[in-house]
Amino acid sequence: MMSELDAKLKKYRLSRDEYRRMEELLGRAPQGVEWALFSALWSEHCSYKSSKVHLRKFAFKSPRVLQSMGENAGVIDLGQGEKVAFKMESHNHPSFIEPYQGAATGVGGILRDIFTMGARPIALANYLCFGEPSAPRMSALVDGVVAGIAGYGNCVGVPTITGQTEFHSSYNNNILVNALAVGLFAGDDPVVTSQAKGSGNLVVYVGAKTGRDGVHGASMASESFDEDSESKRPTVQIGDPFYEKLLIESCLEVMKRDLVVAIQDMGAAGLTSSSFEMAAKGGVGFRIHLDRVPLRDSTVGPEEILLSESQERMLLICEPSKFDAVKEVFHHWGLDAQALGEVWDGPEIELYWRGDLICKIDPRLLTDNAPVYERPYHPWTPKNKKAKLSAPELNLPEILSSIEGTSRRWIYEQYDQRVGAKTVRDCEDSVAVVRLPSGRGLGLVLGARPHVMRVDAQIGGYDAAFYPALELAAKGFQPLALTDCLNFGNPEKPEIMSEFVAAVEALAKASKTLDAPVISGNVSFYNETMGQNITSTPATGMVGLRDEVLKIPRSHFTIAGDNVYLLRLPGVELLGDQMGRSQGFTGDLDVNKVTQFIATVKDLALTDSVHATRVCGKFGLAYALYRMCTDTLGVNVGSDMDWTKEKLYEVIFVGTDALEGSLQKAASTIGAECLKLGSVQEKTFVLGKRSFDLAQLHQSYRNGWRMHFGQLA
Amino acid sequence: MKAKVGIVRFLGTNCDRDVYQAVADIDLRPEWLWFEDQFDPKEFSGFILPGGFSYGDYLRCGALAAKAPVMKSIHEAAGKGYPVLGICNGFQILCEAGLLPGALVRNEKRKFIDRWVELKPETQTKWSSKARAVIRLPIAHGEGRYYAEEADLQKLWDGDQVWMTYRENPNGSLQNIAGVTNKNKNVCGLMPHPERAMHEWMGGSDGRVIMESLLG
Amino acid sequence: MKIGVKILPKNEVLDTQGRAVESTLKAHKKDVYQCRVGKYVQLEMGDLDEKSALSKAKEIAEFVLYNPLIESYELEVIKQ
Amino acid sequence: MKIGVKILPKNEVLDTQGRAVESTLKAHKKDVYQCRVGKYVQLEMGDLDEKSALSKAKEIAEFVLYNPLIESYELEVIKQ
Ligand SMILES: Nc1ncnc2c1ncn2[C@@H]1O[C@H](COP(=O)(O)OP(=O)(O)O)[C@@H](O)[C@H]1O
Ligand SMILES: [Mg+2]
Repeated sequence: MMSELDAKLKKYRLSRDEYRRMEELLGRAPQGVEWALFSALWSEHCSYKSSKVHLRKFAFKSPRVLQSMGENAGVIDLGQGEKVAFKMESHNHPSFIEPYQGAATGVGGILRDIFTMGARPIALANYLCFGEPSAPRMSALVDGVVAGIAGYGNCVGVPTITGQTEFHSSYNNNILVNALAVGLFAGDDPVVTSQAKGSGNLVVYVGAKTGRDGVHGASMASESFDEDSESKRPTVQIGDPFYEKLLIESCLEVMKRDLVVAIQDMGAAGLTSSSFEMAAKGGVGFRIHLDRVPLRDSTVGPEEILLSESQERMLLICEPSKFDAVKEVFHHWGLDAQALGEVWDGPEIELYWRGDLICKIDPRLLTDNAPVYERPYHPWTPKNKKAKLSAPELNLPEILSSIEGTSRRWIYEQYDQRVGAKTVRDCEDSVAVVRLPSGRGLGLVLGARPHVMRVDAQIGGYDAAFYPALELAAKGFQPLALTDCLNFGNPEKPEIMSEFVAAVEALAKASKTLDAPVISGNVSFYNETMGQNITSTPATGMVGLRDEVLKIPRSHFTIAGDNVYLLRLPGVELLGDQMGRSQGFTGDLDVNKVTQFIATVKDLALTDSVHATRVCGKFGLAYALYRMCTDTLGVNVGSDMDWTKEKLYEVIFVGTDALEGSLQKAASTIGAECLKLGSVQEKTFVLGKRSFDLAQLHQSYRNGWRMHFGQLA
Repeated sequence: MKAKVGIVRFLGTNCDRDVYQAVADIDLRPEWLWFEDQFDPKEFSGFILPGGFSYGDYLRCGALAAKAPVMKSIHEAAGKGYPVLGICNGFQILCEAGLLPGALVRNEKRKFIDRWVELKPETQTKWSSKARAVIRLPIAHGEGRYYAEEADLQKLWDGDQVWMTYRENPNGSLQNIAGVTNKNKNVCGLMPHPERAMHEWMGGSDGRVIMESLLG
Repeated sequence: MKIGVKILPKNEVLDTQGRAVESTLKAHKKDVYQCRVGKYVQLEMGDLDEKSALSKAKEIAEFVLYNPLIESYELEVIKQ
Repeated sequence: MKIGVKILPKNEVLDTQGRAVESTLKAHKKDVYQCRVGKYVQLEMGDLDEKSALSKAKEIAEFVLYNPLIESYELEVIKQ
């Protein structure tokens, strides 16, 4: 008897405590499809049960925020009648199993989160962490993931304008694929939510037919990989970007014409999560006839219908009088709309199968009453803080051809970066920019640097907000808001949970001092394979705003003879473990000082005398200077410097003589250092006493990828 | 009254809005043409088939779109000498529909390529009355490698039907061909995207050379 | 009645995929003389006899499935 | 000896291309019950007997030609 229960709990990935809670809430034992419902909605993936108590720390009020956590995506007001929605989401496990489809459906999913709000998707970005190039399957994973992102994004017609790609052995058996999408509301486009309302309104299914795809996907994503993950594989979900394009156009049209009351995509846990969340948010009930769900395969049963993660499907609520108009819009775009049932006062959801009521349950039991865990953790104590760091030898060609340092062109050349005709700065630049209808620029940068996270999870958490904010500031953008995708290992292990809490609290504090709220996000736990956890990776995406787009400083040298300056904030010095170096940091990070530094950099970047800027990052100053070189222009730096350590934070400014005065003045006001490094010169790369052949450096940087991934290039 | 320019939308076309905007930017009147409809060419001064994955590029790029009802009217307009331009996927559709010679097949390196390229206009057409010696435009395609049988290629050159060539071949196109035209030079196909190069902030404005040819 | 349509690129200039497979196979010492990569389309025609199924499939293939400039095709009857 | 490898998306897996081709055929009144679109690979194996050619083709198919998560394949001997 007991073992039968245990078998059931195992199948549905629920714990004994959770079972007791189910019994308590229901006042009886769960039965029939209820098991599947609890399994899906109480999974870590859907319920955020291990992270919820900490995610609350992100909350603070900002008048700019129109929608925040809890909706499909956050929305901020940009003024002048413009609003943007954005969000980032992980698709790590599916991408490891089937890299092309896993990455492609990750892009499809995040786009649906955006247009379901009523925003037209205008940009995509992706944050990728791979293992060492020599690790098993790695080159096929890289190839498949990039092709999948390209295949979906290019076809659906949303440009991929920036990204970040990291490599480290901790991702050898658990890669990260995080996709971010930005959507624009122009003019009087309404912001539509997923809150169901109105007894008698119809519950309508639109988009692709349902198959067995990804059944139990949500609870799978909430589990560590082990050796028999292989045999638990559900049917692989296939993404169809062509279908998604039709969905985008038709959904935006019904929202714009005010034909729908609420709408939500069927993401993880498919019809279950969309219907239960929509009903719970609206405090209403639904009557749903599962046999009315359009099927790809007539043998799919009610439980599978509830859990299927077939792609490109949406659920919407509309008034009966508008249903014909809704159907007509979808039909115009080659799609079908099918009424599944209706809204009633509830509060229960009633599920019918061929006329029989098979389940009647209050949706809030599954959503609002999901378990919440305070997983054990320790207060943060730095492990890698040193009294002094010794600078490693500068071996620039080696750095440039290393997998960490080499060019990412092979990746982003496969992405359409310009469809939509709004792209001002593309993947080549450190800040991507799209032009808004008002003529202003919207900047987008990804953050979180795994090598900093490995040094210290707290500094890494601060950095996940400060680094992208500084990159935006260096191009004259005001940082506005953040989204995040918190990729961590097994939260049941206190050392992982401690890193999680440290990073989240640091990120929350940085976001608060920057006045750039976290408005949406996603948590991906259990990135653990056979006992090995990934580097804790709180990926972020940050948007910023600028008044015009013609004078944005370049990221490379533009004119021979320009002066090259360094603006540096004293504080933390850091060495990452890239290329086998030992890691550590010195100093303390003063959140207020960094915020002030960022504000100052932004003001400076707006002055006409600035031609180019770059934030120094991985590998320190020498690498950053190299990255500013073009085929013809390099730099001559007069004296020897600390070339290899990273400083949090420093920015290279390039411009005319007039720049020097303003830099000096700003530096002394905020207690920063301003150094004149040298000047831009043709075909030169001189760092103090060393002189490099620029053409050879370019070769190292450009051929590095092929060295590591010969068969791909 | 401004002249109307017909912009053809198939299911899945994704550069439609960009071309619409580009036409509006040069102060002409863009008008949608839906793939299921037919139209009277007399009301228009020209037609554009935008780029971007009609029918997901499934089966063969442009193959499914080439069969759509709207193509009957495009055939008619082409026959009557109206300017017809196919950009990227639009070029593929015109080839599949038999309005332009040749075919566009998978890039030599089998990957999608997004990059700015330099083009050399080889002849004047209805779509390049003001063309310069070299123009810079972005490409974004996975199947943009121009192919025709050798004898047909020779005929193209002899008949002055090679419209644009790449200065540096990005995709393995035979004889660097980036765009071709029909015998009458009113129907043109081009792999690069002029609508993505209409303003300095886009990184260049050479696309105007092509769009503005509609102004006569 | 099911009909299979086998479509192959006409000449080797066009078959970049085939060439790529060839060189992967070579790198792994699984050489073949030649590899050509094309498309396979399976049409489920319902209750037709073999002859009408083939003729309808031919019509469909020539209507849209292959491009005579760059491809050739062959039909086959699929026995269950 | 030539071997053909016919690769199709598995039955339970969504076939995006097949779906689009099906609806185009329908729009042109050339309906079929179902259309699946996959790949066709022709391997020219040289001087092997049928049995060894098939077994080598099988090895190649499983090594690089098809993705077992989403596709199934079948071999055929091609008679000249
Ligand atoms: N996965 C990716 N997708 C798109 N662009 C990417 C991706 N990874 C890296 N890039 C682009 O490559 C460029 C170089 O990346 P990186 O080495 O991180 O330098 P940077 O310091 O400029 O960000 C960046 O401009 C980034 O936008
Ligand atoms: Mg970066």
